[in-house]
Amino acid sequence: MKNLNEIQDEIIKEFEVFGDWMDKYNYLIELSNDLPLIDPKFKNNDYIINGCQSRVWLHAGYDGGNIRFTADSDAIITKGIIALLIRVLSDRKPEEIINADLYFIDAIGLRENLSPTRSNGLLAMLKQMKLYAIAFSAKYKA
Amino acid sequence: MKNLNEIQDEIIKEFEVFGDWMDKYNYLIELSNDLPLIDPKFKNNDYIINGCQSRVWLHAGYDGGNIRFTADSDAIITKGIIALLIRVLSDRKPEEIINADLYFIDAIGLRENLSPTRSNGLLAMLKQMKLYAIAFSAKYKA
Amino acid sequence: MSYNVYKVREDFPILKQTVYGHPLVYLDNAATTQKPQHVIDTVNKCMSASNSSIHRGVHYLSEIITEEYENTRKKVQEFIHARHLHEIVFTSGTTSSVNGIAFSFGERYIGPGDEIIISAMEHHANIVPWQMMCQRKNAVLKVIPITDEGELVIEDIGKLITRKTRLLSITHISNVLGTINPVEKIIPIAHRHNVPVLIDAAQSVQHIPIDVEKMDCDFLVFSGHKMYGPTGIGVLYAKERWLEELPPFQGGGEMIDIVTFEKTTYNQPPLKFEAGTTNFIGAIGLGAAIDYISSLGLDGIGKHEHELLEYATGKISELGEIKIYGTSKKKSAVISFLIGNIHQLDAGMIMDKMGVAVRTGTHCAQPLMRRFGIEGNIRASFGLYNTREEIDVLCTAIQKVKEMFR
Amino acid sequence: MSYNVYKVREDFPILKQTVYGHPLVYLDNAATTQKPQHVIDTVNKCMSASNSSIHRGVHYLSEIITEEYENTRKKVQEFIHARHLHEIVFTSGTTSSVNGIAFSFGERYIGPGDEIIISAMEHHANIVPWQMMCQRKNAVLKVIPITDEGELVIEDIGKLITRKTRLLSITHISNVLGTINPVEKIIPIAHRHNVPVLIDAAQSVQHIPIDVEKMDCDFLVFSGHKMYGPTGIGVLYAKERWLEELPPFQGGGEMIDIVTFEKTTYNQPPLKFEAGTTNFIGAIGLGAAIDYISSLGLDGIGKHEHELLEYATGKISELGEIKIYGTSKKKSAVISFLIGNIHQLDAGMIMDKMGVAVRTGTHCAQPLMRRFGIEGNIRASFGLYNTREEIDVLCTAIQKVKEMFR
Ligand SMILES: Cc1ncc(COP(=O)(O)O)c(C=O)c1O
Ligand SMILES: Cc1ncc(COP(=O)(O)O)c(C=O)c1O
Repeated sequence: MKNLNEIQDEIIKEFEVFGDWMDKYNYLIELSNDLPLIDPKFKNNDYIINGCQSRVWLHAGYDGGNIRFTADSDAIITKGIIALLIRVLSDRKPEEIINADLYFIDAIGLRENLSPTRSNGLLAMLKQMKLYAIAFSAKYKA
Repeated sequence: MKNLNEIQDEIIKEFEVFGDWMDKYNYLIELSNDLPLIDPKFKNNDYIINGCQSRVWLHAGYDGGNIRFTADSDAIITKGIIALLIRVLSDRKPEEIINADLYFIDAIGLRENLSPTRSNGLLAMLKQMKLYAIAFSAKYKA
Repeated sequence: MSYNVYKVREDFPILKQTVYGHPLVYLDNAATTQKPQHVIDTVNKCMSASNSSIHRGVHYLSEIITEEYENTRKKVQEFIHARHLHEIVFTSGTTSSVNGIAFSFGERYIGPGDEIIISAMEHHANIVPWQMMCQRKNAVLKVIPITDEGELVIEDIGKLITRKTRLLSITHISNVLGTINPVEKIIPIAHRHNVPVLIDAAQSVQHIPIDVEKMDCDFLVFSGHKMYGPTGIGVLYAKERWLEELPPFQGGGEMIDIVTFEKTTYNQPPLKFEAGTTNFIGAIGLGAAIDYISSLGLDGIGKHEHELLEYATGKISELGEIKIYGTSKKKSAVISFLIGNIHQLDAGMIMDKMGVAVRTGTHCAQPLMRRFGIEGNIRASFGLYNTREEIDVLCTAIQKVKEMFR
Repeated sequence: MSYNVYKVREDFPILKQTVYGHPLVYLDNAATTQKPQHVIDTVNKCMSASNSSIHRGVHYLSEIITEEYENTRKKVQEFIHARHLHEIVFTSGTTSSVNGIAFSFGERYIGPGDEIIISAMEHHANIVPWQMMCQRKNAVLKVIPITDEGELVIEDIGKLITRKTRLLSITHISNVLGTINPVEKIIPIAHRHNVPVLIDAAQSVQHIPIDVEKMDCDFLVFSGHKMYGPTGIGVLYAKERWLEELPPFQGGGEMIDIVTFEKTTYNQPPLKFEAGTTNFIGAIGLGAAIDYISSLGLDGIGKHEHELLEYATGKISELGEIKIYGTSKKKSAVISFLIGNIHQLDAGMIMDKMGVAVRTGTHCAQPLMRRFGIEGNIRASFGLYNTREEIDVLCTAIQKVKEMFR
């Protein structure tokens, strides 16, 4: 399996072909279908991350040393971006997730979507992913 | 005795000779000595008009149909200006005082000293003078 | 002279901008408005030529700036037709004005069990300050319901008022629905029960002429930045007697008369309510905004905006699958809507990339959203510089959104 | 590089002015400071190119302006060396900051008989809000005395603190006396008794480097307009835990999480304390002022101002018949004085006509005036653009006053 940065580079490549924003967004809409959806039983307030503009649900499972993320959102472009984040961060060791430098977001022009001032819940979600990683790391190290 | 506007015109004439501000102020300082001083027994909180920058005491007497003002201030230029106001307004009938249009203030360049935003108490004093006039007018008409 | 919107646009430097290669179509005017060159120049001049502390100085600059500041107070007085100059208090915005009154009114008049009435269409700025005050005073917040069209149920107001009702606080125009509330009917109802009325004019003062004397409201509040003026400046109008009776909401310099450690006495209104160094540069900028609005004339502005509203409502409805929230007969130039079941954020992001600035979300009116059973929607709000062509671009953008999320 | 005040002056358009035919000598910097071109340009650009409502929009302009606003928060954080970004709250000024904390702290922690300690040299902004709160809560206001030199009697602080003391609020630098209070000694004394400390930095942040982490104060407040920035913007710094524990001081948009008519939950700090549309243009202008100050360097500024203070103190004293109020060893560039028994207003009016802008009166510190047994005095306060030549003009003006009122 490719490492975290290889995947990031792959995504950057994929986005390079897009001439304009609408193509990018069309692709994100497409990607939203690939999102490993959260089990409906977790789609509740315990797993919600509230942005003021869209809602995101995130679950983290631990399997053989790797963390597996599943998620959902009520907004489709948000979902597409989550799909990318999960493609990069899911099925990885806690340490990889904790240390990940997600440069692809900037590179593909989605930085604003993860700015602290955007209230779509994505930045909070990313923080939550790292927190899960820290938690699992602590739990299974100990 | 000259009427109110004749005195105003006289003051305007007097001030015309002054080439600069310092001459004007020197004259005001001189005039401060002419102020009909308030009887010390009235120089108390009942007769005070508080500006936040200087204090003014004002007394109004009624004598044969005319109002006579006496006053004092802790600031000398303020005192000089009061002397002018009293020269124009004192020893006059209430109606004259009530209806007085004090154009000389503008004409001699002291408008700012009577602006509502100047906190030297002069505007409040002028109001008080008119209020006295209204009060005496009501009292002796009735 | 007829209203020439293309000429008007030239007064606003920001409107010449392109966004992602598209001309900027700014339809977020209910959030904040753009500034005409006259306001920009006034603020600039203020900082370059007359800046100095107001009221307290005897020196030249202080004199000039104080005069400019107090002239602005006069402009505001004339603009809203207040009886007295000292009924105009400068604050830092609508939110501050409401909070100030909620505090002072609460301290002076509110006890356990007393009631405050607001409406179901209020902005958070006219909800939360009352909630905070009611919580502090063990008072009760009551809510006038609205119809599906987004109109206040006027008949219910009389029923909601009891002997415990102390104040009615409602918006003049809803920032989401555009509804122009019939304040001329509501205020007399309240007054008949001796209940004073606060009018949130944040969304009206830039669109329709206000006459507080005729309206007979007790308080009226609005923000500079929503009427083509600077940020950080707002107005609280209150009838003379209230400003005399109410305690100040903030303490500090300028609002005092005599300060000792034992006891402090306060200045006269309006200064009693203007603690500290006010935003005098912002206030003077607001004065320039009032001059600008007056030079165009609120009648002409209102007519132009109403035409935009009618044109936009027609065109958007024709696109199909559009649900508009707020269909009151008397409506200001705001359209809130949803496109099919497309999420408002998805729509907003696409429209943004086409240069169209609309607002998406709850518009600081969560209870209103809940009333309509939605999480949020899209809002296009028009100002004096918007054009029919911009509405055409808006419609093209909506069309594009529909295609992409079909 | 050495500090070139003549070059610095070129950055300030207002200083090129003449007043009554004389070059403007602006010595009222403790009241408000003039604005460098960089601040003017930034405000101008903000209104011409990026103005839009912050935080709430998903469109381009909203994105840009929000980033500029949040960058300013970062600049403030770095400027005062706060540990966390969210410890920086924007308010409309020092007065608002103190009032806000007085309210929230009062609501959360103060009950009958509790005590707040301030000092005898406070500005009304750090007196009246506490008086108002103490009155509401039946609490007690206690005052640290000062010496004839204008220094706090530090030994008394420990004695004033009791088990009922809840907060100590003092100024860093006196706006009248210039005294630089030894906060590094005072704060540990208070903390030893578990008493949190608020520092009024309105007169310090533009003159000396501030490090809130090192200083270990619990709250620190200041105004933009006194540090070469716009009016209507100020800062409240508070340690993280206080911002978490304290209730918000204003309600409205942006500061909320979920609003229902029954119950409202609040956003995280700092937004919890920034209700409504903030003065984001002012904030961004403040960011420019911080950049400007940093480009000159507070060390160089401080050194220059200290030289001015020494020069002025010497020259003015030499004139004879001068009484200076505030002769602390550690002093900022402020000189308050009286000329013989000449009334300060008389002196100020003459000096004004010679182009010299000084402040006369009580400087919003009436209790301090009373402490010295005077009705008011004359204050010359220096900023980063003042020169020795201007002090010479000041002295000539004082001389003239003496002649006229002899
Ligand atoms: C020491 C001190 N504290 C507080 C203030 C009040 O600041 P502002 O008027 O900007 O709110 C001032 C300025 O007047 C001051 O000098
Ligand atoms: C109806 C209404 N009231 C109050 C406000 C709050 O105004 P501000 O944020 O300027 O304080 C707004 C604007 O957001 C509004 O639309």
